[in-house]
Amino acid sequence: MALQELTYRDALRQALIDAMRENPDVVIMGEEVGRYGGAYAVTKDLIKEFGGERVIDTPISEPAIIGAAVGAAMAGLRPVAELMYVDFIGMTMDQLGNQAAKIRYMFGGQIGVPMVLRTQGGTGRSAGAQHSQSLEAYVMHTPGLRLAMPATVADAYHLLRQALTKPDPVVFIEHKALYTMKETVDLDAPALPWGTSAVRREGKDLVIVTYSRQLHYALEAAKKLAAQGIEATVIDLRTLNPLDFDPIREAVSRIGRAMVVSEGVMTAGVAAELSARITEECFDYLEDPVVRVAGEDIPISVSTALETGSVPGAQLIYETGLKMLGKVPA
Amino acid sequence: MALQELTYRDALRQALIDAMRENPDVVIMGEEVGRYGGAYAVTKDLIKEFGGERVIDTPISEPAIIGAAVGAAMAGLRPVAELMYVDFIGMTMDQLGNQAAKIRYMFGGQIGVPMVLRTQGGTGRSAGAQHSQSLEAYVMHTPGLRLAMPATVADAYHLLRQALTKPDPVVFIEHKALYTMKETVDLDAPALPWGTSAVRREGKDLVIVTYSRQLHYALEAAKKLAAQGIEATVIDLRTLNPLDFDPIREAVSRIGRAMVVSEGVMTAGVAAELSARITEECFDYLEDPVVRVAGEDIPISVSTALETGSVPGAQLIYETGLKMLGKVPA
Amino acid sequence: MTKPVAHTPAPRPNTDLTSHYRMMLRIRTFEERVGELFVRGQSAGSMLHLSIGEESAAAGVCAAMVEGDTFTTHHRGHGIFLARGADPNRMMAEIGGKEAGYCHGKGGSMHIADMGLGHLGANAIVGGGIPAVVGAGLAARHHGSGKISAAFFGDGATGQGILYESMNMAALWSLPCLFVCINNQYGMGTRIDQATANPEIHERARAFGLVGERVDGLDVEAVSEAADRLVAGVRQGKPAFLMIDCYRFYGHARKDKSPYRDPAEEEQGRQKDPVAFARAALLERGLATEAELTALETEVGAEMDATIDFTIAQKEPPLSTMFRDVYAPEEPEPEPVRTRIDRVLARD
Amino acid sequence: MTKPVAHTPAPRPNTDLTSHYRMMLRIRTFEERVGELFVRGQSAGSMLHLSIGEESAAAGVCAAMVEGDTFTTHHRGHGIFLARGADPNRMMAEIGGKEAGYCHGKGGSMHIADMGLGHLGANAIVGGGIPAVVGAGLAARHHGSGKISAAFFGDGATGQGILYESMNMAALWSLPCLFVCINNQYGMGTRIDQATANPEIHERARAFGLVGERVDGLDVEAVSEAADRLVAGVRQGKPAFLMIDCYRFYGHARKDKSPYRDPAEEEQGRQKDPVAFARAALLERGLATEAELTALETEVGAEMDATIDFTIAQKEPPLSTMFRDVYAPEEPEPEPVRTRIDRVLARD
Ligand SMILES: Cc1ncc(C[n+]2csc(CCOP(=O)(O)OP(=O)(O)O)c2C)c(N)n1
Ligand SMILES: Cc1ncc(C[n+]2csc(CCOP(=O)(O)OP(=O)(O)O)c2C)c(N)n1
Ligand SMILES: [Mg+2]
Ligand SMILES: [Mg+2]
Repeated sequence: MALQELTYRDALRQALIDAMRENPDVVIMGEEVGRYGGAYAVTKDLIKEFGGERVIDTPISEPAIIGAAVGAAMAGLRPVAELMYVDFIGMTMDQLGNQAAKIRYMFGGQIGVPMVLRTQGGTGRSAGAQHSQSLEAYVMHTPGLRLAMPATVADAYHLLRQALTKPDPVVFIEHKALYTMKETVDLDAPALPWGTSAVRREGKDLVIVTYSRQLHYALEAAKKLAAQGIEATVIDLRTLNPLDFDPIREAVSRIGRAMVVSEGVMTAGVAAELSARITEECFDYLEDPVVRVAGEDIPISVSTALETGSVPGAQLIYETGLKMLGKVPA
Repeated sequence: MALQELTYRDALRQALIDAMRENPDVVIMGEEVGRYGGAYAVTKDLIKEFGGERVIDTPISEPAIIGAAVGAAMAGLRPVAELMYVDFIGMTMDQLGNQAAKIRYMFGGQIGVPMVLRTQGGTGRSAGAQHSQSLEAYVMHTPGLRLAMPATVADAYHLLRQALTKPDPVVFIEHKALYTMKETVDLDAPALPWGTSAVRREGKDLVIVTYSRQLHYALEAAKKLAAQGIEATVIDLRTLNPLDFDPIREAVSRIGRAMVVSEGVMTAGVAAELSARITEECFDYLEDPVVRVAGEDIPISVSTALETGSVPGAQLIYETGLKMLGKVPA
Repeated sequence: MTKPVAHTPAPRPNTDLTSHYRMMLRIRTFEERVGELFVRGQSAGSMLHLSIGEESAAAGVCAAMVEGDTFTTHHRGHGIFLARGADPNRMMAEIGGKEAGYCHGKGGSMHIADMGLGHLGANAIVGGGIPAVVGAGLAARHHGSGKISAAFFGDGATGQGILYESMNMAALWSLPCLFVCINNQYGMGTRIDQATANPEIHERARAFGLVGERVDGLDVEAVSEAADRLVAGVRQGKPAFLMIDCYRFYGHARKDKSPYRDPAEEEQGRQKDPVAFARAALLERGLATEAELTALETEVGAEMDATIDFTIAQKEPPLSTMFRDVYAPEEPEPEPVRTRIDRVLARD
Repeated sequence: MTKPVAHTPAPRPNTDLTSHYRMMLRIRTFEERVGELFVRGQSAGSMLHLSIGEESAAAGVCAAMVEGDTFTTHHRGHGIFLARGADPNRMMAEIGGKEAGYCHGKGGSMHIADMGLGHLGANAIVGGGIPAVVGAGLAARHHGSGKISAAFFGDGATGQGILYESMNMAALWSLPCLFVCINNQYGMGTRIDQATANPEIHERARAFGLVGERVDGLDVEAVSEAADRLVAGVRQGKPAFLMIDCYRFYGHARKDKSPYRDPAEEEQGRQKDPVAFARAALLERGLATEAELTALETEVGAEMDATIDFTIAQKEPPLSTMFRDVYAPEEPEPEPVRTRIDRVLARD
């Protein structure tokens, strides 16, 4: 109903609050989620309203945090496990990939693992090689795990709310550079359904498929491209599993040119999947090969110059768009 | 010099023996590598020749095994850490992806981590969802890690020998269904260089790009296709990082049709990378989109029927080849 | 629903040894039949881990648990599941990879589970099932159910850091969690003293703030008494760790002949037979006659024979079930590779 | 090369307190300058973790180590590295993300390392650097070098299972490994008693078969004495764990104002100041005059002031270095995305 200015962070926080008020089985567990209020302040003061039994500060034990969330979900809670940085997923991939993802299947459908793993990734804080990664490809490559990556304030709210109703484990990856982004939203307005992508801009010359922070770079690039007479359609995936492919197929088949943009490293990453898929489904309509704009195949440096240089940004997307349409960047 | 019949297992074992005799700093560490001789008997009796200080039985502590190997490599040893099943890589991805892979870079080139992580993966033993996976995509998506996946007996030997001379961490993934495979080889004959793929069959109609066990299915399928008048070129990647792309570009550009085959699950897997890359580099020569033949996007069952059905085999490759050339499978 | 548990460990009535013996005999006989299923080529694979020699751990601890309590097991968990009330037919069918099994042939021996009996799952990852009981303990506390959650695992799992992370959490939050280490002396071919400098694992639990005890698995009554005592505390939020010493009678899995073990040690290890020990005690104390015990053996033999016939008669799951249960039933199934290929190639 | 270490902990000569004080003062001053670098917007990011309040751990333990010994640290490792001989200019430049830094601006505060000084690396993963010392210990044993390897980490890292896996291995194999837990009472905002039911962490080490001790970090001489004693054992293959109690004077990282801490507690915690304690002892024992100490402070202040000027004068690493050192120098660098895009689009 009411339009309001909200940050991405506060939208996430509101989603947690609303879900917890609605469902007493929702509990949050993770490092510093309670008294500290979350490393990125998403759970700030939640412990005051919901208490320490529902906003559970854990020891620094990522594997067991995820494993405990799995057991809690099986035993009737609706846990939101927080992994402070997606970079730490490496020590949890057994509990996540071998347990959470496979339990329903291995046990012949007897039970699911309705948990949400909230985490954040990406560059932007000069945080170095172990705190700046975009590791969503590991998750996307693991059947059984849903994967949501909100780019907008409204999605931060709605995707998290929806994730908390899903019967299967959802990995929910925020972007550290978006927490302070503000948008004017009406959270009571009808939400896009779970598992659908969104066309964020319509244009006839080029399709850009992306998600998370790169959406904003893509939109910025699209604006600059428009100034050069190139109109781009920009699709925001919102969830990577389920992957809503129909709008992509439709747009690329009509337009004939596609760029996929991901902050994760290029090789064997999300951009590869999108590129392969688009080629498979739209081959006869493609004027050019699908172009991947993705993170360099290197670790991230703490040096800000190198950090920024390691991942796509508006300029690279813009230049690539120009080149795809046969124009030479100035 | 001498031709001999050798199994894949014995070739691996011989590679370890020869490397250990040559370099006293080579040590093996892992679960059951010593007294037991390895879960798949690759290290059988090595402890007798080299002793327990060089063939080190560890507790069941995968994260620390990999972490200790990292430290050992930095401190002057040449460790071969064994991970009994690649399925357990999930608990080691922090030590592997955040430490081993990034140390050279983060430390500004001061030191590398010359370790080999030997493991095995794949289906074929009715071992269920947590002992049958093909998780090489996680490794391929992690810059800094080399990745070798031998399909032949000669490669089992040579790639492992070469891996043990490389300055950077090498993940070496064997296939559990190949251990008993025999071939006649001359290990003294010149080896293919590290980082090169091999054209295992030449044909003018279709290029099949694959690696590890699926090579054998691809060759079997190619034989059946030949009986139908379709001649396939079959390329064995041998190493996925480095990825030797030139022969693929050359063959696909000439032939115009490519199928990529991987046992790993399809979505965001190795097949996606290969498909995207081929499309990028050979777009104008492609008659058809690159076709991905890969593992289903599901966990592996213990039921043998379901297990076999979950991954590609000669029949699926054959049928796909027929369809690509416009023929209908019988 | 919460059956109250006596807090003072009263001497167990004589009948208990009888029921423990019966359960242990059923476990042993079941495991022998698993071996037979393998020999007859009817098992799904050879990754079958028999709990022969460890029956007292299953029978003794599980008797202290009540309906609604939950548990996870390791890969050697047949006996534990039986002792919590499993149907041996559905178990054997699962071990055979058949549709009639507990998990419709998808899980097999190492992934058997039954939510109805509180079995949150066996695990093929050493240590993989341990943290789940922390979560189940949190749920029990949250819902005030009075239920406990028990993790069963082997001595080998004490090498896994996640055990300590889990015990630390359970102690910190005073959760109703029981950690049961079935010390059969070996993790595959590695003897416990080859895996740690101090095999007194219960001391570690104490250092983390849990109750930690060690008991000889030869005597099921001793196991049972310890479990009763610890479970009573666990139910009140005093998490505990129990290490039960026994001996793995046979190889690690079906194909392993344990060449790494000294035959003399094996000989001696097999003397530590909780089933034989209980049987002798029953006779000695006059709780059963030789004839009664023989009759029981015949009865149990017949029950377990039937599991093989049942399993052989069952079907493999049809291929159509392959895409089922990756996600919840209301969600679309993953698209088969074959369908995708056909769509790509049939594009016009 | 192996400097022999006295096995009987002789009372340390008076000069030791002087040199410890000097080192602690250098550490504190350096850390203050790190804070200044941040305030001046010259640091690479805000992930700067100051070791103020913990200087005795660095000075005391590192003094027991000799050339050739190796070590890893956690994210709060500036002091430890200084105490092992680091050049503060190159450290500060690294913290500023500059090319002249120890890691050419790629690593920063949390990934500083120097092979020449045996620093196998700081780590931004809590617990991430611990197992490496097991490997370095294996290497030391293998080469008969007589060297030890020490892992420095915080109390928070005791939540990580890999610590126990690593200690178990070190004890099992009698490796020359030292595990140093700098207990500054907090892991970010979580006090140690909010992270474990039993904060006597050294008891855990004992349960794994290591020598385990706990010492008050207020008194650098006590730390130094304990470290000397433990290191002597470590060098002979008796791995040890040392927990050093201190207090984190300021926030977790540069931006954290510790609102979760009781000001009274902070007030009291900052009384536990190893630098002030040592200074007072020097005066009291007549080992230094006020004038001498003031002169020292001026000298150290100037030394550390220079690190800021040095850092500000340095360049960021050029973009061309971005692809360097992913792999060894003799290997080709990864192909830049831009080059690939151009090749794809410039196809004819
Ligand atoms: C994480 C992991 N590492 C290794 C293995 C291989 N493995 C299976 S069982 C086993 C030994 C386990 O020993 P223990 O925990 O004592 O159980 P037991 O087999 O004796 O019952 C090993 C190493 C595994 N399944 N999972
Ligand atoms: C694996 C991992 N989990 C969480 C974090 C986030 N984090 C950074 S420092 C820290 C607290 C560490 O506390 P402690 O080990 O006591 O070190 P201190 O900061 O007190 O020196 C946390 C939770 C991390 N960097 N790595
Ligand atoms: Mg065992
Ligand atoms: Mg701390």
